[in-house]
Amino acid sequence: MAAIGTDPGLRVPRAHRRLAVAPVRYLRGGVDSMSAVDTVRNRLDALPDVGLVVAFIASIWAVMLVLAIAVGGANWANLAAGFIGSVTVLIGGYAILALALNLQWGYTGLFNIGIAGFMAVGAYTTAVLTAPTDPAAGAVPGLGLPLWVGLIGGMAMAAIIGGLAALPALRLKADYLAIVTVAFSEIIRLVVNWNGLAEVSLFGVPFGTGGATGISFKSANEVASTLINGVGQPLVTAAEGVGVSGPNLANLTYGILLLLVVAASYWVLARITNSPFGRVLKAIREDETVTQSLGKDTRRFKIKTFMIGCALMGLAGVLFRGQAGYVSPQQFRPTITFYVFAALIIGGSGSNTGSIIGAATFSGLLFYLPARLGENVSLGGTRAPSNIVDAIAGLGSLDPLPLLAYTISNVSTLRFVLIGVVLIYIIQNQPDGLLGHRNEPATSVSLDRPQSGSGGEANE
Amino acid sequence: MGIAEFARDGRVVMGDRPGAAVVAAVSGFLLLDLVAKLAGTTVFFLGAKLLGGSLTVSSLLSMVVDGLLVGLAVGLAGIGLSMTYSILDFANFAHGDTVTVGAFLGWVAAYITAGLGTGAPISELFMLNSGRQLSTVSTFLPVLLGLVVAGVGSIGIVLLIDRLTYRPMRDTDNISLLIASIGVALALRYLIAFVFGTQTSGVASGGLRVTLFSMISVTDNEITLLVVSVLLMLGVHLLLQRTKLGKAMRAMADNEDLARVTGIPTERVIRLTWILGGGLAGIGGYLLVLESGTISFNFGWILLLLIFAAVIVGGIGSIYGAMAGGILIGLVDSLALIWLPSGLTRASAFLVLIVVLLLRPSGIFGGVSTA
Amino acid sequence: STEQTGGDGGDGGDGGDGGMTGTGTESGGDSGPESPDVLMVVGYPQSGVQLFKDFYADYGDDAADILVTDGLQDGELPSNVGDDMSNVRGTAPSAAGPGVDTFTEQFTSEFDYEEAGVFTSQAYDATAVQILANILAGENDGQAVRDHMRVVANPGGESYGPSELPAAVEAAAAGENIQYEGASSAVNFDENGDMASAQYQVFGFQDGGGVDTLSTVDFSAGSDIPQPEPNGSGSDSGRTIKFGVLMPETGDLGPLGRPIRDGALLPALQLEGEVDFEFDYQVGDTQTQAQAGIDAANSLVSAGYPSITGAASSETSIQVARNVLIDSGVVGCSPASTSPTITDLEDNDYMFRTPPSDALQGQVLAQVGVGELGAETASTLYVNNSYGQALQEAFAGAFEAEGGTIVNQVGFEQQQSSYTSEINSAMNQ
Amino acid sequence: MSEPDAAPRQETAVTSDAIESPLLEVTGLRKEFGGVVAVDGATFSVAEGSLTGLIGPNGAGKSTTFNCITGIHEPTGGRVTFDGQNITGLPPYTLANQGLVRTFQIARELSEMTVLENVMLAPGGQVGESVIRSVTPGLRGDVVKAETAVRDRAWETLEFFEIDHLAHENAGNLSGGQRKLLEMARVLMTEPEMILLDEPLAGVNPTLEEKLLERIHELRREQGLTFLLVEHDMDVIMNNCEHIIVMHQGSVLAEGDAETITSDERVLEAYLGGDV
Amino acid sequence: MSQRATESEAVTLPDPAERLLAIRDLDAGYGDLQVLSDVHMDVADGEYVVIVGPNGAGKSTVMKSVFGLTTYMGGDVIFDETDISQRNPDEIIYEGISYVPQTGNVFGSLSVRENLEMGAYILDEVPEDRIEDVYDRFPILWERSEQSAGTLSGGQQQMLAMGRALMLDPDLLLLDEPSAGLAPDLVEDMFDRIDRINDDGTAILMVEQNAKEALRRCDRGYVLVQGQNRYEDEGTVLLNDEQVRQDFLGG
Ligand SMILES: Nc1ncnc2c1ncn2[C@@H]1O[C@H](COP(=O)(O)OP(=O)(O)OP(=O)(O)O)[C@@H](O)[C@H]1O
Ligand SMILES: Nc1ncnc2c1ncn2[C@@H]1O[C@H](COP(=O)(O)OP(=O)(O)OP(=O)(O)O)[C@@H](O)[C@H]1O
Ligand SMILES: CC(C)C[C@H](N)C(=O)O
Ligand SMILES: [Mg+2]
Ligand SMILES: [Mg+2]
Repeated sequence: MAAIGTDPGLRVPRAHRRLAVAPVRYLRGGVDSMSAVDTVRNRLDALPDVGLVVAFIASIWAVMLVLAIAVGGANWANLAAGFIGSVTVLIGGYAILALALNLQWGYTGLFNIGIAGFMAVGAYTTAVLTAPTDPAAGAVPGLGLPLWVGLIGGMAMAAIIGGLAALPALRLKADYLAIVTVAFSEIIRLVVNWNGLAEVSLFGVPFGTGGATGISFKSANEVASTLINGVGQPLVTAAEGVGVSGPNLANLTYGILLLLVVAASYWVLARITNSPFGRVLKAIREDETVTQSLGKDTRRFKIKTFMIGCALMGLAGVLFRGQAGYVSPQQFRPTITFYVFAALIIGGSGSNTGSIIGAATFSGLLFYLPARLGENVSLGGTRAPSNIVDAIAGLGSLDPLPLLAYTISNVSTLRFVLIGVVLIYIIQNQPDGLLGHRNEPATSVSLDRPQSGSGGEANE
Repeated sequence: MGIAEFARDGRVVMGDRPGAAVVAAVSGFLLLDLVAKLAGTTVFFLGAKLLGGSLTVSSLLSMVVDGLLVGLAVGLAGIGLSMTYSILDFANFAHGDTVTVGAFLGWVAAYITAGLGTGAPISELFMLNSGRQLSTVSTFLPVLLGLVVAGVGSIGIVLLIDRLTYRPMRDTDNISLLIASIGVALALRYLIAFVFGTQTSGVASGGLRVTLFSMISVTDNEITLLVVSVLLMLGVHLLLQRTKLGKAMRAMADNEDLARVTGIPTERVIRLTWILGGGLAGIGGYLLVLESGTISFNFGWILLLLIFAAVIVGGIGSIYGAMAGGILIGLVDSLALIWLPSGLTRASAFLVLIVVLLLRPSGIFGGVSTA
Repeated sequence: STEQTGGDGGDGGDGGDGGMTGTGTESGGDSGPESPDVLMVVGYPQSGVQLFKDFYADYGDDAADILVTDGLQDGELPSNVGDDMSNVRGTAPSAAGPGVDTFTEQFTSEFDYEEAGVFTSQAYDATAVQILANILAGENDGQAVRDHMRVVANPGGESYGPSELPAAVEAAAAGENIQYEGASSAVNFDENGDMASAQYQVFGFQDGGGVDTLSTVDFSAGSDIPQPEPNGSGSDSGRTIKFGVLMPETGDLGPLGRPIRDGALLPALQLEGEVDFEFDYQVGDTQTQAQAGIDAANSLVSAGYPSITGAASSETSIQVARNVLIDSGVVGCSPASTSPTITDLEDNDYMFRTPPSDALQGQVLAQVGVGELGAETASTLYVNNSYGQALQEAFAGAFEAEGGTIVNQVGFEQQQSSYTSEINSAMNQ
Repeated sequence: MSEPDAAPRQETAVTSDAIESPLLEVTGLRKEFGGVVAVDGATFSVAEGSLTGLIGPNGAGKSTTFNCITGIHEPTGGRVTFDGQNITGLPPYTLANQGLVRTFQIARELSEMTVLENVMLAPGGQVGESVIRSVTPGLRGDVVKAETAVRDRAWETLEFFEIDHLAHENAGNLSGGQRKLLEMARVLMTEPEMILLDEPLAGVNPTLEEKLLERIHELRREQGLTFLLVEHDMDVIMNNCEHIIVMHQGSVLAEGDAETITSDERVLEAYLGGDV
Repeated sequence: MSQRATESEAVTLPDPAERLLAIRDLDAGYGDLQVLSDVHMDVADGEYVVIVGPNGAGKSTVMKSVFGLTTYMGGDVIFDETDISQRNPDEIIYEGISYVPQTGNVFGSLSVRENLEMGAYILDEVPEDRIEDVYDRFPILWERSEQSAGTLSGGQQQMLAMGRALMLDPDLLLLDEPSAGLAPDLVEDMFDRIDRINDDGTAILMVEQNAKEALRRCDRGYVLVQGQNRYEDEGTVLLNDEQVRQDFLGG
């Protein structure tokens, strides 16, 4: 018998990969066609990550600018500043949250759907620490500490509560952990909502959560205002010259400050995940028993990760939900958690860059834009019917306007349908998110086969 | 069980499962407190009130009835969640909104039939705000029709959703499916809001009140809830026992590829699962509205966490478990008021969920499959 | 009698005792619990449907008389609840301005309503005053509008009512000091931006929907009515007058919020085409939630509206004022927020309102309870926010001052799926 | 399993003191699952530097014994010592860090990670496993340095197991046999003192099997590693293991070298089916 | 590359009329990864065919492809004159093929008995006599009949999987490494049993790493390398071929 080749090894030559011609039947794979998303993606892939993120956010700004010019008339500059400011704050807030979730879920597989609760812990802690000791009539007093103490306190408390929640819950499998965390977050919300804690006094110091009424405190926003009204005064004057109001400018400044926080979080998280630590996290996501058998104290890793993530969530709780210097229990309903999930999935879980892109897409294009469109598009004189039956009745007389008007006036409802559909589409067709599967190995060095002798270059 | 054994078990519990011991101690204390309250005595310890107070038997009973009824409907809806959870292996976050969809379909049908001929404009009937209140006794046929439409309609909707959403991703992992279901939940909930608006409509009121044992008073609508949910539960149980379906479902839940190789028509099993689960969810929602009297676009979503609690407490995959879990959660939710301020009763139901998950992750009925 | 359930409240303070178990008076001989003679309910319509359904399901029609307040003055309530609610009496600020009839007529013809609902006339007035102040000030600037609110509303100058609104606009445009006399009242703002006088109605629910006014009660506060001098220039014709409306179109207050919103838009609809000004207005939905209100208000402010009619719920108004309006120098004029807290808001004078404070409504309620219903004991069941807490406190204080006893004070959250437990607590069962 | 002991257990064969320097000692190990007694008083020891075989019929309790030793299961009773220390019931990661690791009978690769990542995960106590070190600018240099070394060693290991061409492939895409190789490669990267191998050769093709065995002997020779091997292929066991432990119904039926075992009546009857 | 494989085809192929299973130019893989290219294979009625080859060669993939569990990319799978290459797995079983996968071959949460019942899912009634048969063959399964299959030992699971596949008395039995993890006496036993099943007329297509033993017993064998046919011949011929021995059978 003649041998065919001498190497009995297992190498499948490169050329044999990806031979898939004419895929006829799919038992596993998804649809193979090159979608529009793919094409855009390929172009985006060429950019380095930071450029990608900046370009993406800039293009969202551009969309807002166009919208403002289209609907704003003479007032367009102020409107644009307003739109861009609000959208930037949203992007910043969701990006921090998505990054935090990405660490917990994308990397470690900890399916935390109690984000709202941990945000509440951070926000409330900061609020109680910084609220004035002599509040306005009807408001709750706090401890009157400076903001930075409040922020650190908020993050620390969120981390601690996160750790406490994690201790027992981390034994559970993913979807149970999910349910425990969401239940936990509801308990937190119900407790801060409870009147019994609205105002208490400990060692004679009065403070409280304000119950359902919420609590006002010195917000981080004021930093932006101070900045803009102090150093930024010339800017304000210039802006007012083109019709941009002071508050809008302050808001925009705040948004940009938030983006700086995002950048810092990104930097820290990238370092955490691109390291052996990150590798252990990925391994835990895959198979915890194996990871343990390889000598990793997985509980410690999980708790650490959970705490870091929760601290970030707490920070977002204050900076984002507490932006106006006011927090109340309603802000921490579980729905916000699901929005963060939507953001992360759209961007691609497991990727820090994807987290930010997803947050921007979700909050800018899916959440904010439709609402503004609905507010600013009107159909001449057609008043929207008050219910859908009347709207559809118009179709009977071949008048689509009532239905259209009804649709436009309800666009802020419909955008959630859109978000739902996008979520489904993404998870079906782009399960790795808009950016597609990104090879982001968890390591601090290049993984190429070392050329004899020379070590890998550092990825510093 | 002899005393000695009991004592031994007690020691084992204390030693092996300190968590369980704490739970036992707390429950014991609460029970003692309840007895004291019923007796109307108060026990002071070191000057502070230790336990007791007062509580009448009749108000206790009314709380029990209340919890029981909500628990039954939650349990009924929970059966569906439990089935999809174990067979399709994912936590379906759209289940609560399926409950809402079913309820709306059913109530629109009931409302329109009941309102035909009364001269109420169709738009008011459709929007459920003609102000008419239905009850089993006064409008039996419309209510019955609504029940059927709720079941059938929600089956149709879940089958459609399965076709569009879950079927293209049969082979993906359970977390992806869970996330898809979050998308479905959002879309469903806000489509309902788009069509029906976000207001709360009052649609049902008891038409007849019966007083049992001269202490408990229930309405005809509540009795309907009780009877229908118990019947459906039994029906589903028999269906799964008498056919191969139950085992096929479990086999599928276990290893889908192998199930197919064995000749189990997995698509059909999945469809049946959706049919049962969706139908029960819709009917559960319809009955809940019948009992509470009001309907709004997000009531199922708000209920979802309670349904999850019921299913998990009962043990995923177990039908009796879902039912029992529902009742337990319903009772906790309502009886917690004896010890807690009303703002925290819901929190106590979630606390029970967490405690059960931590102490007995497979649920109270876990492992004992009744299907 | 004792309170054995751990309901919130019991100390008549801010409604929370913080304990894990119930407080209440420890009575030795347990004679069994008794229901209060009257149950006072402060809440909003959507929750109200569920709450009353649960009430009637467990207690039927004759367990107790019920007192409600402005927040539950929704004519649809009985049909939604499925009970004629004949055991319910309510109080609410009424429309008693000189222009009330004109307003009612215009309102019902412009929109598809049977009658002018609660606070719709106050909403009309709130917007009308803002428009006039804006025109007199001559610019779409919050501070300028603020400074002219009292000029156009308070005595001094020629007086105009709703029917003469176009004429009032002309006068203001010419820079004249005018006095607007509204649909809800004479609209005179005191130091705090509150109304100087008020009228309340006592109402009951009608059989076929709608409410019946049974009687009215008048108050006139002794406070000063400042009369600042105008310093604005008036406006040239053709200017665009901007104002925002912030209303709960959805959520718990939805059923009341939508008519109030329409009342707030009416002045602009009435003036468009009649006068030489353009009107640019936008409605933001608060969803009856403070946070959503803040978001919507921010959106209005960033779009450059100098003044806002809103919000409705006191809770939302307070938070919007504190967190948005004051910082950005935008005027708020609420047509419906009645909480006493608003009086004392440190608001740089940016917050006004056209209805009276609940400090008064509490007294009216107590009078109805003791006087008309002959109640000796009462429990309160209140929505857990600035409005509910304050009003129930005002009531409780007044009721006890009239010699009555408060049995239980129980707070509840908006839009729950069941209120059985709260009702049980309040009814002391 | 509630099988009554048919014949009284014979303790004579159990002569753990026969082994001179035991690295691992298992005494009276017992594990019950509900009613089933999977391991029933197993007692044996493994000499340092040896390649010891653990054989026995299906269901004899071999895998369960492994699980109990390595902390995956908590034993119901008995005692395990490693290197003179009591390690009974310690969690797997502690054991791994003490140098005792295992492979799984059914390979458990980390499927969404690349083969290389799988292997690089394994070394214990990596500098970069600390958050502080990975993040803090001054300290990250150490992390990079350590990682470079780990990477180089990982490539060498992959090359040896002939799966280096798959280094950047997701481990989930490997064939059954390749996964077993990866599993071996991974535990070697932990630089253990002792490896418990649960049927590492089942499903590995014979040519590669020989290479693997060679490597095992090499590791023993050069690094003094100790192996405990579960394997059903009697040729492998008899030709490679100097000491063999036979389990049956949860306890040790016999032990000794190949000759002793093959001439033991009970072993023949219980396991080898008189075939060898 | 030598043409040996095709040459031998002419020599050893069963008469076309007797071909029960014919795999022609099969391309298949997972998602867009192609594993098999132009694979061909035949099993005649009642024949006993073995596939050997290195790890990752694609042996299991061939099996899965017959059962429709991979991504089809071209070629034919013809069974009993019907093309089943595009069929669903739950239909294929009706054609008379049973399959014991290499891994994940029992329902872990079902009891042993329920696993066997599932094996006969497509029958109207549970064939008690066959269950008895299986229990006779593997008495340990009888002992453990109420235990859930996931808690069986590796070897016990292998027996159960085999038992489950036999519930239907198939025309063709696909076995993926049936002896892996079995104790030596059971390995022998398993091979004997497979012989007996084959003797009863069931055709067998089997993947084995215990290649020597398998090739000794089978009618014909295929050597698969890198997703392609490398050698094929009568089992004993392959067994005695120096090159095959050295490359694939470990000398
Ligand atoms: N979790 C469990 N629950 C119940 N019984 C179990 C469990 N795990 C193992 N067993 C039983 O314990 C016994 C020993 O199993 P174990 O897996 O240790 O066998 P083994 O010697 O490794 O066999 P094999 O060579 O077949 O892998 C078996 O009878 C098995 O059924
Ligand atoms: N589910 C899968 N997804 C992607 N690739 C796979 C999958 N299963 C197997 N492969 C790849 O297909 C090739 C063939 O695998 P297959 O399981 O058929 O090999 P095998 O010959 O059975 O090997 P072994 O003897 O090791 O079981 C391997 O390179 C493997 O990496
Ligand atoms: C619309 C009104 C019912 C609002 C209520 N008066 C409040 O202050 O909250
Ligand atoms: Mg084993
Ligand atoms: Mg294989």
